[in-house]
Amino acid sequence: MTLRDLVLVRLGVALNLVIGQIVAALLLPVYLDSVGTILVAALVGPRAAITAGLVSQVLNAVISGNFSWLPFALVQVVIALYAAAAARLGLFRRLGTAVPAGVGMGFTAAACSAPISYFLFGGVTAGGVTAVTTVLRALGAPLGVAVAAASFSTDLLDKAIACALVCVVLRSLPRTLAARFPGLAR
Amino acid sequence: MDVRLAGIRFSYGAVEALRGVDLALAAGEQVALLGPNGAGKTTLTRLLVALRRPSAGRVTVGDWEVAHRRPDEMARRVGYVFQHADQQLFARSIEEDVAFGPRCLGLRRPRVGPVLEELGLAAVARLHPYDVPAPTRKLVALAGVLAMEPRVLVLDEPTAGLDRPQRDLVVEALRGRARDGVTVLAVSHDLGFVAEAADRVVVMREGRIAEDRPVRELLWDAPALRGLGLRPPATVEVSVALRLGGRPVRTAEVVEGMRGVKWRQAPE
Amino acid sequence: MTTLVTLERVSFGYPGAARPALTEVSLEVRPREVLLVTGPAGAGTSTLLLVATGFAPRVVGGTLGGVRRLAARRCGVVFARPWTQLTGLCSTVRDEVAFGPASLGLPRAAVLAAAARALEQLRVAHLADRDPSQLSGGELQRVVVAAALALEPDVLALDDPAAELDPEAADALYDALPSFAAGGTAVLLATPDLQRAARVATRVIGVADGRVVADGRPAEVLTGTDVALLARAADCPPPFPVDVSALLGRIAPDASRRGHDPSDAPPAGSGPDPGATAR
Amino acid sequence: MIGYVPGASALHRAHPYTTLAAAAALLMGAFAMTGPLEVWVLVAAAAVFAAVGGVLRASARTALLLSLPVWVLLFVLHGLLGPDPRVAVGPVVLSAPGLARALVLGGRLAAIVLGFLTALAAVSPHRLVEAMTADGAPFGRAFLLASTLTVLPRMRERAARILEAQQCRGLRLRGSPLSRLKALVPLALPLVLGALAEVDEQVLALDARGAASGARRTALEPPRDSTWQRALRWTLLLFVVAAYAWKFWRLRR
Repeated sequence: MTLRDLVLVRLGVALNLVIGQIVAALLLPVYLDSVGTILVAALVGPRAAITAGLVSQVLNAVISGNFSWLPFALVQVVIALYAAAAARLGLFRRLGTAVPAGVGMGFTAAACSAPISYFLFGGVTAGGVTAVTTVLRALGAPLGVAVAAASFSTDLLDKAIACALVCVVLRSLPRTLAARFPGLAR
Repeated sequence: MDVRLAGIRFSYGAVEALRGVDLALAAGEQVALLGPNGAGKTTLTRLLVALRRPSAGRVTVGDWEVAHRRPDEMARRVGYVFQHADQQLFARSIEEDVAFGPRCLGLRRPRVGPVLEELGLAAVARLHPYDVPAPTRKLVALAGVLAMEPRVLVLDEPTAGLDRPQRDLVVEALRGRARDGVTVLAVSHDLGFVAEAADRVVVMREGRIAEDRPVRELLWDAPALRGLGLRPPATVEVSVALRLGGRPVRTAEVVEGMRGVKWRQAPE
Repeated sequence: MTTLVTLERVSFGYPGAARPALTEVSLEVRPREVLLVTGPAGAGTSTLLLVATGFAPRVVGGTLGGVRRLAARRCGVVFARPWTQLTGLCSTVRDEVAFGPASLGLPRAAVLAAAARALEQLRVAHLADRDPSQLSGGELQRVVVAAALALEPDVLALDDPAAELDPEAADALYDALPSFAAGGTAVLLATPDLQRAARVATRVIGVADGRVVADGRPAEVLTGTDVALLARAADCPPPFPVDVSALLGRIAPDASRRGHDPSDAPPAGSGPDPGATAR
Repeated sequence: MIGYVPGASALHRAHPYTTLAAAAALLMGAFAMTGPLEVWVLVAAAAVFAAVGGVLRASARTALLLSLPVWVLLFVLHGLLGPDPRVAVGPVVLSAPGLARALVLGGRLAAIVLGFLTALAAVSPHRLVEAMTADGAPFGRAFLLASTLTVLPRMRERAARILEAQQCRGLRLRGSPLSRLKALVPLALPLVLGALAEVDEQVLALDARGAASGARRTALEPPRDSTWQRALRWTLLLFVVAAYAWKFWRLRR
């Protein structure tokens, strides 16, 4: 990776970890903690995006102490690859395609995270998801169904908004900045 | 519009940033706030827009109790220009960005055009804010606040990084607002700017108001300035060197005092 | 005297920009000079610094036209915001300053010696063991300049290096520039702060709209310092004096008496110290 | 307590790779273990690890704080709501397999968290970077590891300033979900655009200081490695491989 790629990866990681501050101030029920990964995928490419995703996961662990979530790094890799593919197809150019792409990303991410959550952690992971899982389980749903339903319901909204936001960012880039990213012109 | 702070105390955890501040600013007054880093200047200004709540004391802006207001409500009366205001821009053109504040307030006919004109931004109005140099972005942020037509203006280091022509535009804009009764409070280290754009200087030290004097008194008080790590502005240096009377501080006053000076040709 | 940088009718445009940032610029940079590049906002002063030090287009992209000869082995660059210029890898100031020489793979002793020299030169040796993230902006910017100097650059470009500093720290930084030049480095400086720059510059390049419009000694070229603007407004014939002592030199002896009224003058000792003004 | 704690314990003095290898082995081992007893033996090993680092009390307290909510949820999700057969524990009737599962999952979490908190407390980022430099690791690796962490405070500060600035321009943070969603744009965009606008400066600063020079960077204080530490790291690797071999061998039967 070039120095520029490294600095952009660092930016993406910082965005992943800091955007939550803004989301929390607005009391929105999402994390958007892969916005930076998606942005890096669109601006630089899959390799940088995977790096951003993995580093974010490790940093998250270092900051929160929740090292047991490290296996979810796999989900970050999947998101990065999906986002890079979506960017190459030009899906982030318009909100009309970015939001469905985000929903698809949510599906893909949940399809990855639910099994990890089920097999490695017995369905108990991050706060919000676990609460939904517990409620569903108490209502009589089998554990596997409860975990999957909780993962999908949270991920779809989260990734749809994240992709929409990245689309808005890309559309708002000034010409001089956009010209630094030859990938965008495609 | 009148601004009043009475018996203000404020702490960040165990650190007391403001230790009993009383200050009254009258409508149309232009006041500069000086002091070393950590004296509590920025904290004080944040109280005026409800971004911080004092642990004791009262802040009023006109007939509003600031304690009962949110920052976005205070925006109707108090315009706050942040030190790194160039970091708050986001719209796709400068004129759109300047219109953001007025739109949030629901102003029906925002005066975006005249404000851009006033700050010399008319030619770049359609450019993306990040396609102009950072100092110009700073002017854009100021324009965004002026377009909200606040009755009180609070500015944090408004001239840092600006060149002299840009600074002169800021000075003119502030003077114009003050003539219309807007109260202007500017935190600044730039004494050239203070000389032009303040009638009164408040000096803070360790969370208290240490001095509160007319601008021409403080700027002619070299020991007091040295104590703040500041040098007199060029206007005062020239006036002292030429022994001009009447303690002039503004360019126009000094030029007036220099009238009749006989110039020599430059030595080869 | 050797020439470190030669530009002959050089043009430069950023990627995606509608107009070139520089047009047919010719310039020579020689050792031991403090060269102030000045012009209105957006005139291309920052770009000229990057082109003259070889960082544009190599690092920022864009297209270069004309002839550029870089005899300088190494060039350093410092920007206004100190926090964008830290490596983020170093937990002490000493490491941060040593990063450059260490990156070149110099032996450990040479790296530490270079860092120590640079720390001393910027008077930040006492901060060597501190964590850079804990320093004030003024301290940090001096560390950033020391880090650039540790590589012993032939050309050091400073793009408004004191914009984020308080007046005392800004004075200290500008006052250190002549000592860099004395050590053989050419200092390229772009800043709107003409008052401070006028005190240290040995030569001034005026830039407008991407073209060089003036090149000469400060007294000949600098027309925008506060004192020069005052003199101009008071009908002084050009060239305008750049500072107070130059202004006094331009006034005919009997003139200073006019307007002087003892009753209005400040009491003894309370006026600004004239010694300080002539600095 | 999360982060480096200065000290002079054996773990602090050990080569950073050794301490990290031990924490990684605890993580990998924890996912390999499937029985409650094995898992809790691993928890005990993590506690010994923390004790060697001289941070047992602090690490254990933080690990407990982080694990407790998860333990409660595990107990509810598996112990109360788990499948039959049931056993009576005092006044409540609990799912026997669910309880065993909760014990495994809870122990796993405890071992991993305790292990990494200890490693975090004993390995200073500075020594880790020095170790990687001495190793000739590519610049990018050390950069991403250490530098991302140091930019976070500034990014947080900037996000906070933007929140304040836009409120002062009249932006409301409350209201309908849709209006709050819309408010994301004036808040998130300046953060991203501002950061992107600084990229050039950051790249130039790194480039000017030889970050891309290609030379092997000189380590100023390379941590000391030793033969037995290298042997220990290989042993830990063997342990992990053995644990997974054991796990899959049992699964196949």
